[in-house]
Amino acid sequence: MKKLSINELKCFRGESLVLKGISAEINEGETYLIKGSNGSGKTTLLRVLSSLIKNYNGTILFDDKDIKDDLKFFQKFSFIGQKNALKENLSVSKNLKLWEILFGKKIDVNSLLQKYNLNTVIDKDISSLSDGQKKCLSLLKLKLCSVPIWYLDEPFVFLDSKNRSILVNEIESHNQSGGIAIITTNTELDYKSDGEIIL
Amino acid sequence: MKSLYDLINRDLKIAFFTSSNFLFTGSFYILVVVLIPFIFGSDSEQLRVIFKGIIWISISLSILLTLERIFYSDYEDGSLDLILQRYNSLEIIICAKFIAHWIINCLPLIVILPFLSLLFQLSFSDIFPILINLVIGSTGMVFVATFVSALTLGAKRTIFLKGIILIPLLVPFIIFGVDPHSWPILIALSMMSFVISIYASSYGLRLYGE
Amino acid sequence: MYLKLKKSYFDVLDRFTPFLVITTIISFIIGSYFALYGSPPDYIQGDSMRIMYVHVPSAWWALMSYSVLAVSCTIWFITRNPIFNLVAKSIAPIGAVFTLIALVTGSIWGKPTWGVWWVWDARLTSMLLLFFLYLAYIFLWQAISNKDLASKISAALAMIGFINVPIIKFSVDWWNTLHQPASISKFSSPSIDESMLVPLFIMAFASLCFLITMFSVRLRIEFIETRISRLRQKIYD
Amino acid sequence: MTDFFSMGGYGFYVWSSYIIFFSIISYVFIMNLMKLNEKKKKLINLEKQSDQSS
Repeated sequence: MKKLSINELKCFRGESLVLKGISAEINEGETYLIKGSNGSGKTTLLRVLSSLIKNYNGTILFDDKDIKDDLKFFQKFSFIGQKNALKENLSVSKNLKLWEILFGKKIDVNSLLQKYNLNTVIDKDISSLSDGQKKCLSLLKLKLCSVPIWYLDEPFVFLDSKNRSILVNEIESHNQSGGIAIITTNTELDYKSDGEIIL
Repeated sequence: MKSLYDLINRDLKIAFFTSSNFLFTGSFYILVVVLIPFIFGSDSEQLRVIFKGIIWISISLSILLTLERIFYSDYEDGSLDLILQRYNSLEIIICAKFIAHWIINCLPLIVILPFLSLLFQLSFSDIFPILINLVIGSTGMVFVATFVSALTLGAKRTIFLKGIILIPLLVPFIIFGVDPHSWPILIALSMMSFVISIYASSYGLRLYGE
Repeated sequence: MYLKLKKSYFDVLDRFTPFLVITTIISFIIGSYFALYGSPPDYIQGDSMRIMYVHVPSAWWALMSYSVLAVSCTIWFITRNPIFNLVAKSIAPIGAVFTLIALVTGSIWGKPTWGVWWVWDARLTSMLLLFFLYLAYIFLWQAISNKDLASKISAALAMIGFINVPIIKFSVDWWNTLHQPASISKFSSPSIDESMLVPLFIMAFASLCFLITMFSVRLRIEFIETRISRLRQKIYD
Repeated sequence: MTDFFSMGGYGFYVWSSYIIFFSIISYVFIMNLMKLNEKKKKLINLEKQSDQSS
């Protein structure tokens, strides 16, 4: 039984306490929403959970192992942040080549881009794409490695209804295969989740 | 070892895809050197002396201009998150940055230097000590540039600030680099800056992560 | 993480400031009297030697301030007590001012001594580089909007700068002997007469008092700023 | 008296360096005191505000 359990998580940013003691139990195959207003620490929480921020109090256990001690934890999650990890002055296909190196595997470019109907922009520079297209490209990183946990930071921003339903389907099929998804949002989202963390 | 190779490969690919590839850094050096006779006249005896100095000025300028490419561009678009996640050994990331940055920025100068020296009627025996110093000194300068780049990740994008931080740290390399007999001191300096750079850069990257 | 600010810190600094200001002013007056009038002119350099009484103390305290800065940054690294960061932050501008004064007066002194405003003398050059080290430290604080991050990064930079100072000194000395005849430096072995030591030490003492006064004022400004930002958070939370 | 001001021919250098020294020092001194007073006022205002709110 793989579950992510968060215990009394506290985190300081500078002098102010951003995360004020958060606890949650997220079981296999569940989707959690993190809600809160701007600047309430949603992104901080995701960065803590993905152990990019190591300076916190409390414990985070995944699969009954503390993520601080688990050296392999880095291979168990995908983090889609608000920055999209795309080089603005390079074309889509060249960016995918860079990802190929980072993820250490061959990418079948055409079938990957098919996912969000991005085949037409393959030779365009990133800077000429719309915000929505950049977001879709960024979300394609989820398909590059199969990991049990997905952290999605504001994934629905900029997406049109069609792409949104594609993403929702993606998340559902991820859940069905036993994966955990944690999504931050600051808008009311008509998304059926298994639980909420409110900051 | 594979991850080191991968990261170097990635940086080289970025350099190759964008305008910052070897041809362009090489032409930068050639253009800086071409300016010398325009300023100092065509007296070849004087030019030879100035040429040896201009090499060091051009290499420190090129290191300053490309400082933000070491970590800042990756930080800005979020690739650094991905790199930190995929390769959780900071030392390997930093070493990869050293090597990639040195290949992109300093290797072109070292390759074209023998040809450039023909323009100033310098023989190979004249140029050989400079070449040795340049190889050692530029390595040290890249070490310094890397930790400056890692430490100033959170700063606003001001190249002048980074220049004020970087150039005093480069002064010892330039002083010993110009003297053809001081390569042992240069080696010592480079080794010291390697050690400092590993510590300081990983400190900077860790702070950025927090 | 937290800076424990006691009321007593403020009280001590508040009580000492007027005393320090008065000492500074009095010792500057006495020092200037001896420096300008009460001491004989140097038999080689004549009255231009009197510039030394402002130049040398400034150079001393400029170097000392950088050592204080770097040492307090090092202590901060070990203890992580933020007060050492505030110490470093408040001494940096004063050190920079002393470095600037040392540079300007050194250059003015150079004109009658060497006949030119500036020579690439080892000491002047390393002083100039020290000035840039100070500037880098001060600007870095301003360039990073997150104060917590700024303190950590500028501390690291100050320590690296401190390692760099002796290297710069050594390398500039080396470069100097390489490129210039050693006779140019008239500073190197000044046979200081006893009559010159008195004004020199009084002026040095006065400058030190000034440094301490400014330091305590700036430290208090830093304390107050910390309190202000904390109160803001309390009010608007 | 003129002897004192001419400083054996070095008057310009000696006096200018002393003037520079003291003017920089007093500028720094006054600026910092002004800043301190300003901050003190700000702190007192904020303390009043926080007393009212609590």
